[in-house]
Amino acid sequence: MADIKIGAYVCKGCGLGERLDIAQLVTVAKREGKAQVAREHDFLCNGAGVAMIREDIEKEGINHVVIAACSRRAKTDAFGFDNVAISRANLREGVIWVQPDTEQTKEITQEMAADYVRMGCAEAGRMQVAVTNPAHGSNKRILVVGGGISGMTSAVEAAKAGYEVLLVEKSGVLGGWVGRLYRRMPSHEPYSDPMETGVPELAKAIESNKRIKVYLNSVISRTSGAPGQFSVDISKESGGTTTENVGAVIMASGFEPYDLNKLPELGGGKSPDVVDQAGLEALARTASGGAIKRPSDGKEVKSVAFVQCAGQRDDSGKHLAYCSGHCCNTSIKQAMYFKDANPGVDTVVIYTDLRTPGNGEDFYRSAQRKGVIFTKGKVSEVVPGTDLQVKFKDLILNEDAVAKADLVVLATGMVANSGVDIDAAGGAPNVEGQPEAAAGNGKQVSVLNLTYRQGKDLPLLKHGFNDSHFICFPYETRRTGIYSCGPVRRPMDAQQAIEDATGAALKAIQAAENAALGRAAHPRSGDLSYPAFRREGCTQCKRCTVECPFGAIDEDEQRYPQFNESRCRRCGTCMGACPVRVISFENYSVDTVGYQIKAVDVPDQFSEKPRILVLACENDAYPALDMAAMNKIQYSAFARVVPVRCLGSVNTIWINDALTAGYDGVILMGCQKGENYQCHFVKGSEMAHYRMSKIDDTLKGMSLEVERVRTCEVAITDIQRAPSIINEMAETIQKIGLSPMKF
Amino acid sequence: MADAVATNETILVVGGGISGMTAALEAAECGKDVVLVEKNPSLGGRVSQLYKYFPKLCHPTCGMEINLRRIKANKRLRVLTLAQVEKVEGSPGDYAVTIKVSPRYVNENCTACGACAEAVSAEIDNSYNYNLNKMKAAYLPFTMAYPQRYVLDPSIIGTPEADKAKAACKYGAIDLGMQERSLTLKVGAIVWATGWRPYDAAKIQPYGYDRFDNVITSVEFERMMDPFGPTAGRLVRPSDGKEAKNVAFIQCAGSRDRNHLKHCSRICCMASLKQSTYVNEKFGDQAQSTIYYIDIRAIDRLEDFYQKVRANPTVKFVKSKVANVTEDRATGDVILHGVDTEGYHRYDNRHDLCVLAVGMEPSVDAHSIAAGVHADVSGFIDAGMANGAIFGAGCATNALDVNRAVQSATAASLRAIQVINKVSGAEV
Amino acid sequence: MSELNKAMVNKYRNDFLKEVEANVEEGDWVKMCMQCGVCSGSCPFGPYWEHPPQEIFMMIRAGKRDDVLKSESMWMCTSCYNCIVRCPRELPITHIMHGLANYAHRLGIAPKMNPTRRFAKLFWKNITKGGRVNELKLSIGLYFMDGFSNGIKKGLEMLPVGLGMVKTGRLNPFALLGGGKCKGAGDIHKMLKKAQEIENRRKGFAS
Amino acid sequence: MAKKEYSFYPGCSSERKASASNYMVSVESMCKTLDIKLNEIPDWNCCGASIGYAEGGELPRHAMNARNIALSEKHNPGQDIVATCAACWLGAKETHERLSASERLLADTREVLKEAGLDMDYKGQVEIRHMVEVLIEDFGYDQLAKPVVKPLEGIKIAGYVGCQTNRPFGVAGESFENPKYLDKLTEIMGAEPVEKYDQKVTCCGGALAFSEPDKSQAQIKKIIESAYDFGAEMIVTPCPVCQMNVEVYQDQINKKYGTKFRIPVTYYSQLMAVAYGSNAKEAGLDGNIIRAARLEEIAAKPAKK
Repeated sequence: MADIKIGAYVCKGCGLGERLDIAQLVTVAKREGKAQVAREHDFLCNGAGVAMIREDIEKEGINHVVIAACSRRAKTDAFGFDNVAISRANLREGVIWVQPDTEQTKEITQEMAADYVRMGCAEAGRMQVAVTNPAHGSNKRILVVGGGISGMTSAVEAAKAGYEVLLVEKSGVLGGWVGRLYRRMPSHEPYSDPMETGVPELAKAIESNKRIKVYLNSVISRTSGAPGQFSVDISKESGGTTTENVGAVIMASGFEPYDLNKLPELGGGKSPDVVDQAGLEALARTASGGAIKRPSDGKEVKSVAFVQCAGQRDDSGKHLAYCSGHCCNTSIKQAMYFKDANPGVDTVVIYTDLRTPGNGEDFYRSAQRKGVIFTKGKVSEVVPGTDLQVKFKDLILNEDAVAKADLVVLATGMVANSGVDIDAAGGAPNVEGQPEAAAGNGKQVSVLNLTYRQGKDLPLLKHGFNDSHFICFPYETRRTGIYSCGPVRRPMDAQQAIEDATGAALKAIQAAENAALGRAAHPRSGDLSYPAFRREGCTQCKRCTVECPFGAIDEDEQRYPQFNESRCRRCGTCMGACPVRVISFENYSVDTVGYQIKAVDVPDQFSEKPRILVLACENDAYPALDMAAMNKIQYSAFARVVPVRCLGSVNTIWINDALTAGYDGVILMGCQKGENYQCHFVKGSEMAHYRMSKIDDTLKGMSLEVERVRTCEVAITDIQRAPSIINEMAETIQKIGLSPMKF
Repeated sequence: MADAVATNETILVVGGGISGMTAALEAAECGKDVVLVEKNPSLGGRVSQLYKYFPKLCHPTCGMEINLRRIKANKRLRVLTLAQVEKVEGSPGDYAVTIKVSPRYVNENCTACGACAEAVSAEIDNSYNYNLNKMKAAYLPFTMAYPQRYVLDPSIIGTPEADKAKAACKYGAIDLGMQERSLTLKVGAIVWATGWRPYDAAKIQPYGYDRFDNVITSVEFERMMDPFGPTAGRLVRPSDGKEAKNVAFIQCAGSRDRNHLKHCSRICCMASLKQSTYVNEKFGDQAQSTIYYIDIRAIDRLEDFYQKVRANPTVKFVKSKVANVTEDRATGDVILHGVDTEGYHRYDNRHDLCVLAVGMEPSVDAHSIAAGVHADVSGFIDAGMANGAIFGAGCATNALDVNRAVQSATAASLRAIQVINKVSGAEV
Repeated sequence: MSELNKAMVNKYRNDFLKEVEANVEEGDWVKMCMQCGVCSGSCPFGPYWEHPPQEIFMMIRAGKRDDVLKSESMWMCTSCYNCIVRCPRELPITHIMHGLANYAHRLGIAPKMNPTRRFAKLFWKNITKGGRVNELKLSIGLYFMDGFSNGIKKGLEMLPVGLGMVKTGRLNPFALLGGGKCKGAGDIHKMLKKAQEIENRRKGFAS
Repeated sequence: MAKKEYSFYPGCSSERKASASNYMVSVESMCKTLDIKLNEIPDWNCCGASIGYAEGGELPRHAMNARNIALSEKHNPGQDIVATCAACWLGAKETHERLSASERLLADTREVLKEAGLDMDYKGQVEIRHMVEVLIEDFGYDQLAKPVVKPLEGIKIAGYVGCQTNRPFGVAGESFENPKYLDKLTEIMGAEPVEKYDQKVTCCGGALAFSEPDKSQAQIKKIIESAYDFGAEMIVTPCPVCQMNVEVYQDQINKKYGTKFRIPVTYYSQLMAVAYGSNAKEAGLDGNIIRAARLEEIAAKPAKK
């Protein structure tokens, strides 16, 4: 890229003009910031101000712009210039709004502002305009793994949007579990009767769809590459492997019912007349609207008992701890099979909490109208025999009771086909805590066979499901370009699976589209920067490959990191991890931050003016400080705040630099870590805390007090706490005195 | 944003809550042109009024910050606030949508410096806080409001108050001459994400929301936890400002009730479980929460959270639909009357505060959207039916939690894209 | 056990719910209860109910025929309709309680000495005789329900009330000789006989 | 004001020398002022009341009410049926509603009515209304305020609505838990309603006051106590059973609980009659066992306008 021409623009609006010596700041930008052009303006964000900057970009060839005005979170419309590197010196939220307007404080406030101008120039000087990563692929085919209702839906919906789809199903037919149902729950008003599954029609539509290529009796034996350039081996049961290239992957590998035989106390495996919900569907299909006959003796079923939460919501640790969500509605539907065929059949549903959210309530009422009996009770035992005895505690009448039935249906739960647990299989530390052993039916076969350094399948969230950890972002995935949907991600019914599969199709399409443009995926969507490393400097320590939260980095034949830029989320955790600092992004590097730290003017120890470096996560801590400013909550004028992409990107060299430069304190503000982590990059905050736990030795080595460095979790709502953390540090420094490291 | 130009390859997203923001962003990040209209002065919707999410107890504003950053960074996505859809005409791939834009009286020049608010003395109900307190008539709806631009309340227009505001603004940002205007957008597909509103608690007469100060709604309770909210983050009783340590939560307040909402609102059980942790957050072991329920509906891994709260000794569960609430005139305490149906135990329980877990109803009756849009009897969009190229998203279609609302919005976004790609003949 | 009761036991065997649905006023609503308990909590006489309505509905489903029909509970209903207006499932609970009481009474297994049952009986006799209430006879009948001596005692207790009513012209001491009569009393008797007939036919009460 | 005509169902308690005869007297005076003509249903019979269920059962109960409706439709065609007694109103309205809801029940009832030759007279096309509804809906508070010549100044009155005029049907626009119409009527008559009175809709025990006196009187005690607590000096009600139960047992309650209750319990129509200028007798005040002294004073005064 051409030589760097910095233009620095200092705004006088919003009281900056009244509070600060703008002329001095302009001089600082020129003299110290090495800005070719430095100007002030009364009202930088309005038409005239912006025009002034544009003119410099066009006429003066300014390619690096420093906006010394308000926070980088404000006025983004006005200051969004294309193809120039932009740095924002936060004089409003960062200085005048957090400092008292008094004569005594005028000097330190001005120093604060001047430092931010220096820092802005320093950052701009080290930045490059990000250009898309050269290694991107542009394949936009979508691979869908699993031919159940979820996979079929994803395939059809993606094709509808004009995309080519490969649909891989391990069995010989499309349809999955829903395909084996007699009917499914109603999806629209009046929500009163079971409805057709629609699977045959869907299967036909797929077979006749020229955009969808179906592989039956096939599994994925290898997946390598990255969004826009995945390469997958599809192996047929009969032998023979085809290699296909795709742009994104949807994992819709579904579930298995929890093994009935694990519930002998409920008659599971003890009597042919004790079936699970899948078993009942089979009986219903055979009867197809007629009287349902029981397995043991083909006798027409006259009474049936449904046992809810069989092996679910289990607190003994023996079975599934969670609720599969659909089972109440499913039992209601199945009870209707009997009632609709013959109202005389006695049907009782024994439950502890009946869970029919949303319009399921109508379905519940409809079943009652049809005469299905609901009993709130806890079943302790099912005694096999010609008429089975269901022993339960009636929780309403508060007594032990027995229900006799010709057939007993156990509502067992869903177990995800999520492949191998890569965390249990050893790999990156599992931030979710160890998954419980009981989850699953034991067998673990990889679904995707990823060739990734960090394991063969998607990381699991909980109970063996690979759902997103984020409430706002259900499609957030830790393997870029690979999205899971349907019951493999979370227990759900067919209707939800269809909705989920459609959403997953969008995300897959989006990932392929972004990959083709070399852009980052969520949360830094659109970011064109990408990590690069100096091969000659690399010591092959593998920290980056191990610590990358997204499994983006593999190792090449010579054991050097291989970045797979299209898998990267640009969090910089690798940059923070690198002990030899060879990893950087064009617009975010060890230098862009390092030089800001060095740019700050550190007064000598007699001036009584400490300096506190605050490295704040740009997603939570930095906005919190911004909002503190909007509420005019003040904090120490000695603080210098630098936003970072993620605390994970903080390289300890920055701390060393700061301390050796004579800073008196350093604060790292990151997101909550641990089980309910808030870090948008999963492990960034956790890694930072881990790394900083080792800083104490460094401090001791420099004979500095450990209190001078503090790492804390700050939420975006800590609008009052964040400033107080800074002030506490200021007080600490008062107590322990200034750093001796000032020269 | 000024008048948005749109074509039949543009997607219109109606509603700027988390569902609408998601639908708009997902489409725009697929390279589509999107116009997002929101009737309020800022984006965010209901979730921006929540203190925490269940079950992680994380803060909604955290995800909102990310979504706002995505919006700021995306030039294909344009946002219209104070804008309401008045008429939808046309057919898939070719809709003409009439939008009414109400005057904000503040233009793009606004720097959110706050001078106007300081100058104005008139106050209005703070709707962001469910009118639990007042705010200046020149205001930024909340600290994270986007667009980050002040609003003048119509009530002061034409009064000296408005002139004060204008005089205080150095940047010519205040334009008292702004008029309501109507614009017509040509769009190819529409995502309808107008969300929900809390059921009117006063209609649930036995609980006396309209008669007793210390009976409040779950949404109001959320606002009380905000340090910058109506009670400055203190859990206190409206009647006397006394700390509310002993809190009752009444489930199905309006939901699962043929006299009110016939559907189950899905989120209320989890919301109350979550809110019981607020009481602990404020008062530790001093806290006492009692949850009166019919069925606790904590599905999938939300069950873990339910079990965690169950294990909390300061939280009691009573299986009962509370019959009625009375007030102890002397103390202002609320007394809940009813029967614990697990074994028939009568109770007349005294509490400091009673929180009604109010149900969800659609904030726009889907019957009024446009011809050809199927609505169910509750006014939700019946997404199980074909609705042309108008796709329901989030709580406009059903009572959903945030996670499911966002899934639904993402799905709706793809359905809209399918229409647009047909129009543009895009082959990949 | 009364003949009718025997008949019904045989007819419905172990399915008490079906029996209730067929024979009890509004009985087919019982299955719609979701056990929220709002009715039980709303009853002004709630504390005196051995089994509150929602529990009774559960007992019916559980086939506890005798426990329900022989219970005093339904006889505690004051017809205040609180339960009806609050029920989220719109069950006509008041009428179901009346229906159960009436059914138990017809089967002859309702609690013999229950005062409300006896008063109700007296009341019906009183109004059907002439077509209108004869308040004096009604109250006197009421006092002597438990025999002469108790009647005197109760009568004396109630004397001030009675006298007050008489003094203010709200009780007619001469009503013993008549009063509370419709011209169409005869028609009414015929009607009631017919109504009884039809109900028996409908509900399969052999009588 | 044009004369308004209704088919009138007075009910047993309103008969001469019956427990609510004074209600009847005051209603007549009130109607005179409002120019309401009440055409009594010839030979009406008892509604069976709520307690009729036990012996009577379903069909007989409906038959009793159907007869009244049939008689009304026969003799007072096209006129709404108006009842002053809560139980009568409820009984008739319930039957009317059920018969229009169930073909079968209607057929059975006709078969029964045939015995009285009334089967063809039952059309079920009348509205069945309580006097209070007539006042509120056909006149409205403003109209009702006009004829006031003796405002009931300074009397604090608790409006006790009770059950059966309130549930399950109630008065349009009023809530089951906190109906306000009695307060409004009280107010426009110039008296001071005790709006916060919190036992407005508490059950007095109804017919069970006879069979379960102790339980009922416990209820009645609550009703009266709260009226006193809120400083009421009088209770007003729209229901004969409520009126009687709350008024006549006060001495017994005092004995039982050591209370000193002595609070007059009047009908809304008595307030209105007095406010409209009737004398004590015309307002049926002589029918109150616990004399409504304040009302009598006002009734004795000359009219203001």
